[in-house]
Amino acid sequence: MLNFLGLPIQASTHAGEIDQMISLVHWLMVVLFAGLGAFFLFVLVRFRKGANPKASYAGAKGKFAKATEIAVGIIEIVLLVFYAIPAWATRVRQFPAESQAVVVRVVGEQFSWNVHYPGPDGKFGRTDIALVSADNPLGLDRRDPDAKDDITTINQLNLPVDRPVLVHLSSKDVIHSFSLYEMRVKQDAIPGMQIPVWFIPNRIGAYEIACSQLCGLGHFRMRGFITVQSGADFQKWTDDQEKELKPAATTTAR
Amino acid sequence: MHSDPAEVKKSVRTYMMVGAALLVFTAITVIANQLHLAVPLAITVALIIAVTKGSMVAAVFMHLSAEKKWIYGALLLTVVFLIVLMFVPILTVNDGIGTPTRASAGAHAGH
Amino acid sequence: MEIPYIVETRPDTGLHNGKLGIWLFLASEVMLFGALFSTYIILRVGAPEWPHGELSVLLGAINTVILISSSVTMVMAWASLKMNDWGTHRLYLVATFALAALFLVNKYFEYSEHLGKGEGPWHSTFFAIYFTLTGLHGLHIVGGMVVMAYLLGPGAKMWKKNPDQFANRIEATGLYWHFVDLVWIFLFPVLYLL
Amino acid sequence: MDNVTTHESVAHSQAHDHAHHEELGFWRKYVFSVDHKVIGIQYAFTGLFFLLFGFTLMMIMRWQLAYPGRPIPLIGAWLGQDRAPMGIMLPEFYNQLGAMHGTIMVFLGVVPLAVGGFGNFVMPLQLGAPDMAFPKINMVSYWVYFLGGVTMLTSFFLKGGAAQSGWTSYPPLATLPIANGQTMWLIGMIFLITSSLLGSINFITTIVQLRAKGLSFMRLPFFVWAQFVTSFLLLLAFPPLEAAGVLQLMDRVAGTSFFMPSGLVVSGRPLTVAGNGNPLLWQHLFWFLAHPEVYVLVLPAMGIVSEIIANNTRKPLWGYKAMVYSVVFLGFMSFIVWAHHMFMTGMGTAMSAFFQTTTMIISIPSVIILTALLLSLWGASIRFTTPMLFALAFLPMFGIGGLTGLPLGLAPADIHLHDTYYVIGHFHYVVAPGTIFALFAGVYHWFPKATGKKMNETLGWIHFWGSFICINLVFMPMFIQGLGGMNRRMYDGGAQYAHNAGLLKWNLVIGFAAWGLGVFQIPFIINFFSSIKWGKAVDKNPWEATTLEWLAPSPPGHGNFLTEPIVYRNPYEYSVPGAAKDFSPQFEA
Ligand code: HEA
Ligand code: HEA
Ligand code: CUA
Ligand SMILES: [Cu+2]
Repeated sequence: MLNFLGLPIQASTHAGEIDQMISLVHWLMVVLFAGLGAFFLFVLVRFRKGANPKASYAGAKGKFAKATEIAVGIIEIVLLVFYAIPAWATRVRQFPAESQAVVVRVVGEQFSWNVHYPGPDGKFGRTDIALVSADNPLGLDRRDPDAKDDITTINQLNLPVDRPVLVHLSSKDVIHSFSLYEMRVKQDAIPGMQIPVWFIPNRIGAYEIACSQLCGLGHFRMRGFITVQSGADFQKWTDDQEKELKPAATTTAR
Repeated sequence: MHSDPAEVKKSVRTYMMVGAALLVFTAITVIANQLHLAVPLAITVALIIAVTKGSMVAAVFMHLSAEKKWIYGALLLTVVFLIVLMFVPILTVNDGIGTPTRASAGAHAGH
Repeated sequence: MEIPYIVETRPDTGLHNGKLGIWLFLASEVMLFGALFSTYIILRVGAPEWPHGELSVLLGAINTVILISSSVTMVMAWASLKMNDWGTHRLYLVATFALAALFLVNKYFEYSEHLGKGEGPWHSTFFAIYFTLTGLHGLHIVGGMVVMAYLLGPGAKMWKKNPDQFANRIEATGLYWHFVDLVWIFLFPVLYLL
Repeated sequence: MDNVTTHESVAHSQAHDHAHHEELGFWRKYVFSVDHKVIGIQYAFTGLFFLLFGFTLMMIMRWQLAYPGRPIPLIGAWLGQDRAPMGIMLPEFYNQLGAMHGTIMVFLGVVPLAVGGFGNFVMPLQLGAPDMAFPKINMVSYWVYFLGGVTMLTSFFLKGGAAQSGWTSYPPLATLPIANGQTMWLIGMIFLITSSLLGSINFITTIVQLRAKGLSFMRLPFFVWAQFVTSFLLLLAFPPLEAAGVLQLMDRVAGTSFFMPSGLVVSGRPLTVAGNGNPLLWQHLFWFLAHPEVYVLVLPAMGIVSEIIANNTRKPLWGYKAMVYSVVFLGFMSFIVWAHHMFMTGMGTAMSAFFQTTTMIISIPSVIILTALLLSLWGASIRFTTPMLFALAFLPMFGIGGLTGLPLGLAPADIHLHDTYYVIGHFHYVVAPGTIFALFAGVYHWFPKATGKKMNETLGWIHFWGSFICINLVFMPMFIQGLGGMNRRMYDGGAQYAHNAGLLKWNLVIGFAAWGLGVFQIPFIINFFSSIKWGKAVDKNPWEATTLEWLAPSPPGHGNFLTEPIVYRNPYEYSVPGAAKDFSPQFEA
């Protein structure tokens, strides 16, 4: 019943809520369209010139139109007040506490997603645009103590299942849009701003990050990957990254 | 209303007086500015004076004090949308959940 | 059939076509400058700091006085026409034109001083908005001068043939000119003082 | 007043007009004409040309989407190295085509045809006016529009090609130094906006001032009401975009950074601009226009459809007054919904609640207008003429387009749907099988008035059914693709993404349907041109209609009416009980 629309699988806790809204509106639309459509076809046949040579000046009577309009109005109010506005509020107000969540920075650029984990200390290292280079796309200052354990990847986001994720989203150049279709997450990455997004992935698997905002000639291939893994696997991944980092961190410090 | 020469003659005095008043108000704005008021107060004072001056120009020079209802209607509509245009974008920007990424602090204490 | 209500007013609206036309035009101008003021608000609220005292209040105040005076001469040009005083009308219209030119001369000195110091529109958002707003306003002044030049020159012939229509044209020009003055009345405090 | 015009007097007057026009000479008569009818026809021709051109761009794009990376047949070889080397389209060129398709269709195709063409030609006639209030300004509007069109077209041939940041031209993408086309786009837009502003001043003044004797506001044909509201939208919503265009132009040529924040790093290098700008500022100014603009597209279409439905049902419109109030309310509301295009830019609860609510509210007047038109069919005696077929198809097609706007208007649902093909499907249903069909209906309906000839019904019938089937096959699958999560503006149709795998087959269906749609325009083009010469000659009121344009001769001469028209009744007095004929024109006592 819910998936008559062919929506992608649901891989986050709030996906069901969004899908429910989408299907509720579509039911409203289908019923309205079918009802009025049936009326329309009936009228076309019944009142064609051949069947009704003389038109009636007075035309339709009754409260049909008013009833339809009021019904549509009421349903829209219900959808707004009980579904849309509260659902939006949980998206943009009730962010998980940083201590309980996996916090990560994602920075879009033409045409890739730079991912930045704070590492075990939970603190993001300083970044500076003067340090941006081909192998340091984020401009991370590895001399900063907070930066020593920071993990950075390109186009690869690893997340543990069933834990809230808080993404701080921004962009280096133009507007991109961070969209995770299976998670029902989409948020523009706007240069000059850092915008938080959150969700709880609840399905282990591999997914994609799509860029939904036209960002130049490579927009169509600005694709990233998400791996949602068990808590243990995620820990292992983090540890591996840290191990790789240790020697690197000392050499890159200038 | 204004088409009759005698009427027009009478309004000439008004025009001169309004012209003088506008110059006086200009002087007041400049003087107020020299006082270096706190920024929010300065903005309020300057805008009040500007609105007063503007209304005088519109009402007297542009004869808006006695216009036809179609013109009032069109201008009323314009003013409504002008207010929307001036304030809704900034309200939306301020309601945003993002924070500016900028090295220097104190973004909103700017004025 | 001729187009009606070019000169005389339509009884139920009380307007002639040009009057409504010019006011609608001004309505669109209000939205044009409104968008720029809205831009100003957003940029200013979002700016880390906003410069003060970059512009010369004296020059700005002088230009305000010039424009206000030109508004008075403009309305007098119309009023003298209505009182059938052609000579005075011409005088006032020439005065308005001259004041407009003076405004631009003043503006020229202001611009060249800033540009000389490297404070072009690229310098900061403040100068960007300053040049854009005053530049657009300046273009409006130039536009008004072109119309006045026409009414002083070839357009003046109409006074003989159709004095009422000519008076309507002067009135429309006046409305436009007062509007340009009105915009400046807001620009002056917003850019020079605050 | 004598309202009965005999045949002789018509003939006489036309002969007289001819003599009069001959004096004007070719240039003044056909090129720099100040006659609203000539200007209307100029607009209509130019608009139709641009529609065809914009459609052609899209047919080329659909090839790339159906067969990513395969050389474009027929024309691929001509496109040149920097567009399609060896006939294979480059991503830059795809983006140019997309941006220009949107711009051309909206600003150079539909609006000029709907407002400039039909508005200019029909509206003064329906008012019983001799011309527009400001004929010279009317001429200037057309030529400024023409210049805008030329500017847009030449941008394809300049180095770097046309604008490629979407018709929305979001900065910083649009203000980055590359892509000269964007500068041309901005200049072109400034021309187009100026033209629309001049036009709207003219329209409003004409409607307020030049109504015939007895033609009160509540007796205006609905088409005039639609144009009236449309003109206000243009008048008050376009200037902010003009301002925004100037600002973006400053960003591109004067080095300002209105729309560019500090700290941009482009291609690994810090961008040297002053910074401190705000990219969202552009979006606000753009959508402040662009949302009202979508009603500029659809209101004239609704107007046309209402005229044709009243005429071909042979009965008055149901709920005329409610329709008028709705259209006025719609126009008003359209100024305060714009940020529903910006839900994903990080909007908080308060403002998103505001814009969601206004968006839901604005759907109600549309529902009222549509149900009124539907109910008008009850008790009718429907003539299925070609214009009527297109007008009837408008109803369900607009219905689909409008209804699919609702999920987009609910911010949480928009999370999934924003910038997917669902949005493309939504608005194409309103603009293509909706508005474009209404415009076709208008062409068939008023063609006899403009030329004195009727268009061929058989060709019209083929055109209708072919287009109707194809266009649904083009746009219906887009909803499936969008719900499945396929993004718009994808050079390869989204082939990279695993989650699109099952949706790609639709790109083939859409492609073939789009080319089929192209083929079914051929009967229209043939019909259009051949009917000018060989169409069946008709008298001044071939559809037995009631509004004032049918009082004037076909085609109307200079000054339009032979005698001053006087209005005696409401616009759609068909099948009045007790009347001798089944139509009682406004102009007959
Ligand atoms: C003519 C053009 C037009 C019209 C009329 C509309 C009408 C509406 N639009 Fe649409 N819209 C666009 C053109 C239009 N739109 C365009 C061009 C874009 C995308 C721009 C871009 O990003 O490039 C867009 C995008 C767009 C968005 C942004 C989506 C996104 O980017 O994520 C939203 C969101 O709220 C929206 C909502 C609406 C709503 C609620 C209406 C409502 O007004 C609709 C109300 C109508 C109804 C509710 C139908 C009622 C009819 C019936 C019930 C009759 C049924 C009849 C029969 C069965 C016979 N539109
Ligand atoms: C009024 C607006 C309008 C109209 C009518 C159309 C019409 C069509 N559009 Fe367009 N479209 C847009 C506005 C419009 N579009 C916009 C704004 C965008 C977004 C751009 C962006 O991303 O920035 C877009 C994007 C867009 C896309 C998405 C591209 C992408 O995201 O990558 C697609 C894809 O298929 C598409 C297809 C079509 C098709 C097949 C038609 C067909 O329906 C066309 C049918 C046309 C006709 C039937 C005209 C026929 C004309 C004649 C026959 C004239 C005859 C001439 C004489 C007699 C002289 N459009
Ligand atoms: Cu990044 Cu599209
Ligand atoms: Cu919209």
